[in-house]
Amino acid sequence: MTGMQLIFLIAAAVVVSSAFMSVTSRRMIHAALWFVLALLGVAVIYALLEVSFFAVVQVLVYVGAIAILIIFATMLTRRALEDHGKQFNRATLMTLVIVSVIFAGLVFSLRSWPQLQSMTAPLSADQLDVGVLGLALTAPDGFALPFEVTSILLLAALIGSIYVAYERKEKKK
Amino acid sequence: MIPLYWYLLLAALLFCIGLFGVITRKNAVGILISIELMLNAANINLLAFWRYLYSDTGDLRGQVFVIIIFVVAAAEAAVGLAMIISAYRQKQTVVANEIDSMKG
Amino acid sequence: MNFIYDPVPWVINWLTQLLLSWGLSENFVTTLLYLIGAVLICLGAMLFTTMLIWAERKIGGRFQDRLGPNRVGPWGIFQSIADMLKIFTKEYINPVGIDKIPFNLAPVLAVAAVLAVWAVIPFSQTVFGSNINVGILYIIAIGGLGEMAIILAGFGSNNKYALLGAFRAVAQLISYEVPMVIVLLIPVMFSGSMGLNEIVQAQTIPFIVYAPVACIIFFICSIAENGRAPFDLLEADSELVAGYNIEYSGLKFGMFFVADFLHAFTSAIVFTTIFLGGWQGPGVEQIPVLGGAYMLIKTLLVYFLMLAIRFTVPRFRIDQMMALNWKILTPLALVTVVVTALVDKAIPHEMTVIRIGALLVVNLIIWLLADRMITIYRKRNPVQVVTGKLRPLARPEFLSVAEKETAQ
Amino acid sequence: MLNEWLYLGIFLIIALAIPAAALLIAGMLSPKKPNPIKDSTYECGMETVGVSWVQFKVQYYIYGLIFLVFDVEIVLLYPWAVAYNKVALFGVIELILFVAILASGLLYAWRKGALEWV
Repeated sequence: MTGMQLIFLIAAAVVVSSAFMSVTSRRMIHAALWFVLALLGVAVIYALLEVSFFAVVQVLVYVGAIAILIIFATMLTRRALEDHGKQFNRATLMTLVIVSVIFAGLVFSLRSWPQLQSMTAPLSADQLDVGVLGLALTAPDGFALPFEVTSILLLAALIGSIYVAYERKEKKK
Repeated sequence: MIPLYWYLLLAALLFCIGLFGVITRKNAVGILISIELMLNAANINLLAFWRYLYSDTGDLRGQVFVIIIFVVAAAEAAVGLAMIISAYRQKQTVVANEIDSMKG
Repeated sequence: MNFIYDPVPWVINWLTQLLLSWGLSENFVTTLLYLIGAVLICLGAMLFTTMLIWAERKIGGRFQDRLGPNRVGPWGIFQSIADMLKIFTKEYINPVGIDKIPFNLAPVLAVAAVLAVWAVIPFSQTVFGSNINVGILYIIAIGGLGEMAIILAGFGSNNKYALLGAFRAVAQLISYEVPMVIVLLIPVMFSGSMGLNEIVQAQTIPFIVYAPVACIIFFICSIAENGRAPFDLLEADSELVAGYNIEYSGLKFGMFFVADFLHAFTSAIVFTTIFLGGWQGPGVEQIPVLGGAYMLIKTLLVYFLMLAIRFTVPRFRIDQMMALNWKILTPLALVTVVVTALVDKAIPHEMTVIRIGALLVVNLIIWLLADRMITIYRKRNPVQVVTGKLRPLARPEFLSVAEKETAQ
Repeated sequence: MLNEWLYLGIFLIIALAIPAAALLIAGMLSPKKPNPIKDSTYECGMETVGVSWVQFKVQYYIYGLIFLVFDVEIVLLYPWAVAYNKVALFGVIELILFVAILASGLLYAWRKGALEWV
């Protein structure tokens, strides 16, 4: 076993266990904190894949923004369902069975796939360059359109969620 | 070096955990967290495939896809949480089953 | 390689040879050297903080017409060491209802999030830590971990004020991250890389010359990220008791204290690296160790400026602070990035003088326009001044003329 | 690149370990004499009232929301900024379009009054 494999295994164990904790813990804020740990583990996985840009963006966007937003929302809605009452549906056992079947199916279908064992060499300096991605994102025959569309998507999300969440002052008076 | 299927197994496991959460959680915020976990599993898969099978070809679709998933995850979190907060303010509940004002 | 001109790589080289001659494998030696380097930098930064605390208190004292620490040792130089010894023996109070793990993790994470920035800083041409190609984003991302530490502290303490303080702090930090991230696009554009090494190497002329407005915005944002005056609302004593660290005692509180002081210095280093050219200066090509000295001098200057601002400017109100960020800095940053990108694209890079001149003029225009717009806005919506009865002053001769007129 | 990440990982672990070790040492040196008054939640000397989980105003969420959207969008611009010296004028025009869309979101939030603290 090489050092890299060891790091992968540790990171994977952290990701899986904290993801499990985050879907099962009773208090929502704990779930959110476990979620953060899982995200950090995923960032380590990205770093092992040598996609540094995504590793950092994972921390920046998920931990720095999405997780904080989730914690804010938890704080705003925390009177309901906190520490009392059942946190889960009745179908827990049933779901466990279904999910295990899906996992087994995934593993089974993967087993027959020829490229399963494929290995890869370390990336060259050219492939590590984030600028290549930038060029591809702005080239008209590349991904310029999806790139602009993402900004429209975010604009829609911003306007929509401000419209939904913002307290209308007139209504209150 | 790490073989490709390690990443795939991890992603599959993460996806299944997320799926479990989505189905069993009552709290809408919890459901959202679970969905984010599933999106992360998809991201791991996309990047692993790109890295192992496409990084030599100069094909960047894998990375671009991941970027778009990041954006979608952010948008989803923003809108989803805003709706949860709004529903909470009107109904004092975050239980997904009880938020049913769209029902006829 | 000469020891006097470039000591650190010389030592590293010597150590590597020594360890390899012991028959250790190459990977192991690399890891071991990384470990030694990391321990040295972290310990050095932590110990340096004690000096920083002393310096800051002393300088702050002078700014405010006091003496500052002056009892322990000459000029009170051992004051913070005495403080450190004292705080080491103070009791940890664990209030009722705390959430153990978050409560204890928060101070550790707060320090770690600041220390981690030092991993990517190039100290001189040959002495640098990790040269990852996403250095700038890494620094911002690590800031996100600091926010997480604050949330953990606020939520773990089981205290209303701590939680309120934590949320205010996080709201402030995330808000000021936005113009910061926008403005950092400009150094990346000029140097064509996100790695801090490449950014410093590209600054034969420091970026402050190319992009003064961006530089000012970044400076303001880094002060706000430190939570220093005038942005010290997170510990506004009169409103929030003491902010998110209210329930902490002993060294756990000390850790937040250390993180605060170290953060100020760290942001001075980051500012120096990104906008002032880091180790660049005359003669660094021949004598690389000079680079470290230049870096230190520039950083101390920036740090002194931050202190000067801290000890002279009064605190913002929270709505003013948010308005400054969202209504002034963010639009200004967006405009600056767009205009800089356009102008820089239009002028070929060989014509250095014209390029600098054009960028300077453009920046000046942006600045004046912004100033003009704010002035017009203020004229239309004058600030409502709340006046009360004038209280007697100890030394009335210091009243300004205008105040005297209103007093009469 | 992996070596750089290795150094970063080691550095992060050390950066976590040093403050943790300091806290542990101080924990051994310090006295431990808890009593109920000392351990009660601090509330300016008053008796603690209610749970610590006060309700927050929605404004925190709104700021978080605007921050999230801006953060994601700007981070996407970083690959573009790295490639800035290689992109044609078209790329800059694309940037302007991108920023304009972003700015219109900010303008909406501004007009809506979502940027006001009170």
